[in-house]
Amino acid sequence: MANQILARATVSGGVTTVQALVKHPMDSGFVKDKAGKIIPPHYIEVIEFALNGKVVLTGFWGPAVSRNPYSKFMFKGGKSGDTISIAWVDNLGKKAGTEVKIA
Amino acid sequence: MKRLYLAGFAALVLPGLAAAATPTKASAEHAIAAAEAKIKLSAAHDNQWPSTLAALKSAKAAEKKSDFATAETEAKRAEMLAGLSLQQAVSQKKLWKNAVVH
Amino acid sequence: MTSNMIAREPAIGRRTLLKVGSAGAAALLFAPIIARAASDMGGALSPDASIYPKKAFAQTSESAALKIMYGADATASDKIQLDAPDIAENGAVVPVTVSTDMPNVTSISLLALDNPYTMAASYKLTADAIPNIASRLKLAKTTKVVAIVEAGGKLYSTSKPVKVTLGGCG
Amino acid sequence: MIKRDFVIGAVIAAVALAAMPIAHAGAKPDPAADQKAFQAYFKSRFPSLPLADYVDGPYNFSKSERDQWKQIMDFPPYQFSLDTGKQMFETKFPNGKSYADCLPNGGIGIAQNYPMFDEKTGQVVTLAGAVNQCRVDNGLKPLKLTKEPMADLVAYMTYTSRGKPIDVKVPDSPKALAAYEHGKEYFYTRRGQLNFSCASCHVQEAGKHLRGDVLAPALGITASFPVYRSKWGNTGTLVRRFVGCNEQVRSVPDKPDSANYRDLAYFLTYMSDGLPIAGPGARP
Repeated sequence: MANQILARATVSGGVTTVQALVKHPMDSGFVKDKAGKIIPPHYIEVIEFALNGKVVLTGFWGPAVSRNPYSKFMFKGGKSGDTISIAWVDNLGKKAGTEVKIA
Repeated sequence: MKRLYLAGFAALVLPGLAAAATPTKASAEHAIAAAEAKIKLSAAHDNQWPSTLAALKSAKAAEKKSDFATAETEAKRAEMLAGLSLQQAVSQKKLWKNAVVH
Repeated sequence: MTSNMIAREPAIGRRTLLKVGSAGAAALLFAPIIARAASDMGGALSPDASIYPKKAFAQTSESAALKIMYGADATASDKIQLDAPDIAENGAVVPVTVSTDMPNVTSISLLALDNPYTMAASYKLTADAIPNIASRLKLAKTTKVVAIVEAGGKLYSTSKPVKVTLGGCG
Repeated sequence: MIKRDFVIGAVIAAVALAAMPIAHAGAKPDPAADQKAFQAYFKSRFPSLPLADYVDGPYNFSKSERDQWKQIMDFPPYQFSLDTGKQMFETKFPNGKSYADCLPNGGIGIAQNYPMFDEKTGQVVTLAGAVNQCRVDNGLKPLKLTKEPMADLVAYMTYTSRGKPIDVKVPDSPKALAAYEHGKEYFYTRRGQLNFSCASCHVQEAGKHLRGDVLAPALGITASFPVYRSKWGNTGTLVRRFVGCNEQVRSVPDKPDSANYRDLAYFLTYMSDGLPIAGPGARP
């Protein structure tokens, strides 16, 4: 599927800011559907952010992270044109990732 | 307000008491038919309450289980609720104009 | 209460977004905001699910979660900024930001004490990462949100109560 | 039991009010005068609030909610809808045609003109309705009017109209005026077991809290649709909100493509003529 992750990375004063919105239900396993059946847990467990292939931040998420999770973080270094990669794996073993250039 | 509240209460309870005679399959079916007719009317006035439909549904379910007493009570309640929503719709036909911003 | 208060502030939201101007701005606006995925997979990145601290995320108390995640308890610190709303507009999406000026931060965690499971999110920072992370959390009900910072091998914490009211109308 | 009785009491109270005088009975509809009065009403209610800001709805009335919203708008949750909607819009139909071929101005920057009155059919056409007509004309099935993917497509199309002043027109024809008046009647008519009209919440009580939320003023309320609601976890259309409002006042909702909802959208959007399109929006 296309557009699993929308991301934007900008650099200013030697600091890169990364923002990402990941399309994912993040079902907690505590919510029932309209028929009253529990929606089984389905959430991202690990998400990695890397600069030119080198991981700068690793996130561990539980079911309490909102649906279509948003993240914003900063790191030192990075320049315009560098590659930010973002990839996740969820509790069902599904993976997705994307790459964006620093603007 | 209190008086209106009591009036509402009476409107709700009295038909129920009246129905307490000896509910039969025929009387339950009759009550359901009467409710359905009223419901059709309030639907035509674009004003149905979910509680009306819920009462009709439980009336029909009770009738299926040969619980005619419940069927009749629920049908009467559905009819009354439909009647109230109909009354609401009819009165609003004129009243809405009073609320218009001008 | 503040029912009829008008919360006024200059240049916000929509207007800031629209500053580009109107003629042909839509197309212009659209493209740079979102850098679309160049590839569906994140290049060489392929996170390993086995590094996920599953047990820490299955605890129902702060100390149990911290014991498993860090093997220690945290001491309160005023050097951590925890930015979360006093009243959540919707418990399903509560913006939370943690930042600190402490040096050598290696980990930041977010806990919601009255959620079914306490641990909400946890981040491992490399030396280049700046300890300033924003996330959006689900809060099941009114709860204390706790931010944990691991710096120089020690654990620090700060907390903030967030009120979650019944959502629905609007 | 007690709740039910109370509600019935409320209805009876409303019925008792039937004795009140009736204003403006039987006059010819005057949409322009209505619109002027509508906007003037809100101006006098909230004198410090610029007209254009009404499109931000509840966020004008709570600083805390406004702050959270601003944070969320930093990277709005409807971005996926925009992305999907844009793809849908640009994807050709099996017959080689596309939405651009059957909509005015290629479908771009036209949201501010809807709902529109179609003299030929004598009906109000919403933007979603025009999209579905285009699909049907090209041999495709119409999309559900309430949710994604229709909401995505309309979100994208609305996005291309951002900032443009709403410009809904009510032609001086008997049919158009009748549709307008019907929408107006729907807006002010109390319905449901809770005996609320659209106006009860979004005119009289606008800006006040109902449970955890702030009631958005009716003025400008349509400008931010479609909206991503945190409660829904996805994007929905104006009609989806109508359905929700009806349910909340305990009234059986109409069908999404009903004349009731189309005419209501027509009246409501016309009231906001001149305000900028701000959709898609984000709401709690």
